[in-house]
Amino acid sequence: MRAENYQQQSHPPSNQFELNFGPNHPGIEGNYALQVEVEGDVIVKARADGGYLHRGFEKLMEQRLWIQNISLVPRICVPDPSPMEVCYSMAIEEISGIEVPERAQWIRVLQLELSRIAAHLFTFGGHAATTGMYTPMYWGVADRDLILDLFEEFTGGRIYSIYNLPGGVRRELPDGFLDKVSEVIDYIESRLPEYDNLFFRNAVFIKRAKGVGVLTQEKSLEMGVTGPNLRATGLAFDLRRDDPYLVYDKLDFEVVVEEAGDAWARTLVRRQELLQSIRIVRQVVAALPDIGGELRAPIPNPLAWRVPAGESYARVESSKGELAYFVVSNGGEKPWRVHVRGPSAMHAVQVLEELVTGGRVEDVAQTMFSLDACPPEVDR
Amino acid sequence: MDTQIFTEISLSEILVELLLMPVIAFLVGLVMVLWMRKIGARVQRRIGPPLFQPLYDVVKLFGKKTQVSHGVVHDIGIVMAMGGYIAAETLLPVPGMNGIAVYGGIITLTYLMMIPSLGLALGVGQCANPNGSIGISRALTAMLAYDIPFVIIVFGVAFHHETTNLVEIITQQQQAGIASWGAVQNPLLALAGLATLQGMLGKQPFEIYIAPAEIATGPMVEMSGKYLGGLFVMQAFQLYTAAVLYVSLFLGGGESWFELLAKSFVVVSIPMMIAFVFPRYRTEDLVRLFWKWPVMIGLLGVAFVG
Amino acid sequence: MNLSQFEAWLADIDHRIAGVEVTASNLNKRRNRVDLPADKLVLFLEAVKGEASFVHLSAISCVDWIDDGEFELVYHLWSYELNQLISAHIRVSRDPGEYQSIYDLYRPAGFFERDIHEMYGLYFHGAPDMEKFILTEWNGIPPMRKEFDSEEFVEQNFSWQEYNPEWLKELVAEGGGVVIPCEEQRFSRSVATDHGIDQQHSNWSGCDVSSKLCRIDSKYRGGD
Amino acid sequence: MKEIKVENRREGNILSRVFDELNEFCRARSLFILHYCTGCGAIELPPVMTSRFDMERLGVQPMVTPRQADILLITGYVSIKTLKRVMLTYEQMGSPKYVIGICSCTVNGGMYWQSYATAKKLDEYMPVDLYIAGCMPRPEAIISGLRSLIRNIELGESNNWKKYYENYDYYLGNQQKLFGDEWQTPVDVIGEAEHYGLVGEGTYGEHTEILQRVQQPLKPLEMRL
Repeated sequence: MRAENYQQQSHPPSNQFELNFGPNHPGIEGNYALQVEVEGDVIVKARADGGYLHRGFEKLMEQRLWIQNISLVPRICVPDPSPMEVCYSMAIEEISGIEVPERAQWIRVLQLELSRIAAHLFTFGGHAATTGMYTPMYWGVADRDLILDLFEEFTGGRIYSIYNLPGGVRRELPDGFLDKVSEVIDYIESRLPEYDNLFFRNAVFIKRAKGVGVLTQEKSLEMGVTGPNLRATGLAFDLRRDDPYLVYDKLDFEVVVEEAGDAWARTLVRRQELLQSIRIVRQVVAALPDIGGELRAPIPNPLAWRVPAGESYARVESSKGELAYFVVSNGGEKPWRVHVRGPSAMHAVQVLEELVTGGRVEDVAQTMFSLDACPPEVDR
Repeated sequence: MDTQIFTEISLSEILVELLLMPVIAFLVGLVMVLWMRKIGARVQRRIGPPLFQPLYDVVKLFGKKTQVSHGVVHDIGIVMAMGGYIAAETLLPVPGMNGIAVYGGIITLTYLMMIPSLGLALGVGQCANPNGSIGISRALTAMLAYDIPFVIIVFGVAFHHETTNLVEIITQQQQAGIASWGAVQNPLLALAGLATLQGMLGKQPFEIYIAPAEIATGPMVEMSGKYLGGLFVMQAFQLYTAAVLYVSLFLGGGESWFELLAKSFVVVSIPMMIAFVFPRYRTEDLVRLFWKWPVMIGLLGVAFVG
Repeated sequence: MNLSQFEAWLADIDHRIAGVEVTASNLNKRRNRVDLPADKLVLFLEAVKGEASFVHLSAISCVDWIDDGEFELVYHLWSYELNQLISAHIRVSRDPGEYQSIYDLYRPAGFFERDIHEMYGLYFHGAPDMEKFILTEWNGIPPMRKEFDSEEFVEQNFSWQEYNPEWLKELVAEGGGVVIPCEEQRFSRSVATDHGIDQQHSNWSGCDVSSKLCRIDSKYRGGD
Repeated sequence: MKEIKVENRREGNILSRVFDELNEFCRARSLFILHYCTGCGAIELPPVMTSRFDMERLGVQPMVTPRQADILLITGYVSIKTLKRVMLTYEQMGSPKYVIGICSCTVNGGMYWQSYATAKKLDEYMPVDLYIAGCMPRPEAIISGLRSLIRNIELGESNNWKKYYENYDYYLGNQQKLFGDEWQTPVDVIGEAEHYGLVGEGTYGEHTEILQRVQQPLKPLEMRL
């Protein structure tokens, strides 16, 4: 054989093989894939593979009217859809200079926080299920359903509420709704000790979660991690407090911080944020009856509305992290460009790849769920 | 007494028993599967499956049209997994039927109970699915982990009763009521036995080799149709075998079927109640745990065996 | 650096880096807009990261200004110390469609640049990974470019479910039902031209809308 | 209850007919759902599965790999990238298998009808047994959908999986249109159809010819030590 025809064949060692986590895999959140190379039990290389949930949202939004897109945006993050429509509305309001009436702002806060509680309850269940404990998932999803019932009552949709308009909210709260909210909130709070006993004080779970997927504060700043994952590394940063939108600056709540930065710390942050959200909802429920006024600022005929030319960057703290909409208008009937900065775009791709590498096969799913990655945000 | 047992049984009776014992074991095992799923449902605050669900599952799986086989060894593996337990049933004395228990004894039974795991390893190895390979290597590691305390316990019990004959062990326990039960005589061994039972059934926190979220149910990943049905049958046998063996070793077996079944269901409830409120350990934690506590307790128990 | 120092720093930046222009600044709303020539971006980012503590790259957005033949790249930067946002706008020519990566300054850029590359076809030199991520099964032109008509693609490649039950046929025969041919559906259909935004505007001005709505209405009423 | 059609039952002696009845009875009551969240409708599946609606009451439970599953739930839109994987999964499932299209997007593209990235009519690529429309359908709707599937199976009316074998050429043609002519899956559908006696008029055709031309035989996995 001539030298130039010789092709070197590399044989990886026999204990090294490829493993596909996803897209059809119970250890993956949603429809997402992670191709890992495993050496024994240790992962030497990981590569995220997205796009399974790609619908071309940004293209679709350029083809539809400003108002039509309100029903489109919640679909970008399914477990926590409310921040999407609020954020999109905020971006339009900023461009067109609409002042949102105060009552609408309080109602939006109520919606956002209920959605956050629902999303966190969902995440616990998923995280517990990746370590083999299914009971928290069964409990969490069932309790989350009570909040979905609330959503159904006041917005009409269980998951996708489509309740916001640029300029305010669509409808007044139903009669006696606030009492129901407090009832559900009280119930969920009374359930928390049971979750603690089952899940957060479970010795086996603590043993599994501690030290898994450690993000240092330095690294998370470098890689653009936001939200609960950033707070779990010891940096007290919350858009609700530090870049306040709506009426969050009038509300009393704490920014929860944990130091360790591992899966356990991230879960603990979410657990405590649940309490903070309950606290905020209580304040809103107490304050809402005294706040009167309009539900929405007057906007032009939405079917022929030309939002003035301009751009804005609206940010909201969703349950996953910093959610941002960059909206550009050229004065037309349809948005010229809407860029969705999903929080998971950061921690579900680069961060996940990095955290998983060097870890163990059994911790892949746990790492992903503890980061609370939401693939549709990545794919859009 | 020994000679009496040997002489009284005719060949035809033995043949009937050999046929009947696995069938009964299978049916009781199915009820145990249902029991397990019902307990899980109650813990998770829901209703759970209907009464005949395990039977529906098995019949449906065997009735699937396409049966994807990955080769002869794959077939043999499943047969071994089921056959190991079927053979084990004939060595487990139940009220009115001793099968061939008097000839086999507890040592043979211990060996037979390892065969299913080995059979599974053979069958899964043929599938060439990395998830399955990881799963089966974990399963074998787990087997290694719980078999050491298991052997110690078996040794301790045999030492206590001075025989390896299960029929003899049961008869000795039944002679003086509860006071002569293994659980009263050797509480430490019984305790270690409970931990081993959990591992043997592969329930959380020792569920590492199934682990749906990690390796997509490990050994079962490539099983379809009758292969999965075989594994469902195996699970029913497994629950029955483990529970009845525990009852025979520590709770005096059963003088009547009612007694035996009542005891077995109580025994099998314990690991199930634990299973639904715990996550799973990692492999190395599992091995460490099994070689530490059950082994230590078991050895202590052996030391106190009088 | 505190807020007043930042204000001074921002006022001074156009003297230090030629071409940088602070076009809008609202410290109370925490939004600042900066326009700069494309070749000064890295210089500006280094300054803004090193001197003014803007360590968080929130996003890189790409806007396709097809009529100008340019891509606008917007770098959104956030400072955890000042709680201020800077949006740095640059324009890159659409034609060769290439620019340089800022991955070595901001690691999140890796994701955004990869995304922009597959959605717009704008290549970033020096980026660690320009492979496809989302559109691995896509062979056409980058879909987010304005000249790509998504609807035309859909019409060519997919077919629609027929739904024409008997009761609907009867209704239509009587003159009822809402029958709007696809090309007349106003709110979703964009007129297919090269990039026919203008035509779209002229076609669908306000008065046109009402007349069309009326027509649909009359069709409704026809059924009674 | 509807009368059970006789021609649906396999002919033969009484014993085999009784056996078939039993088989169908059990099959209707034990359905394993493939745990694959293809789209956003999947968010309503956890409530269906868990404590509040508890689909285990119907004998339906999630399974993690296609080999073990009977039902393929397409929960919402399928992007083209997902559709490829869905096809692979569908072909790996053991028959009889059932496909349920949840959400409006599986019927006609739903609100993503303009999107370049999602497939519009699921029925073109695989035979669908049941649609549950809605965006997204409530858990109650999913449960009632499952119930009607159960009824159909019991009556022997849900035999759409046979269509895939009998009209393989049609389905393959649509797949090739979307994925290109090089498209092939590791499952030898024609071989299976021949083996199980399900060859129909539409099994062979121009598209299967293309497939046979471009198909590269699967190699056995390399064993390394």
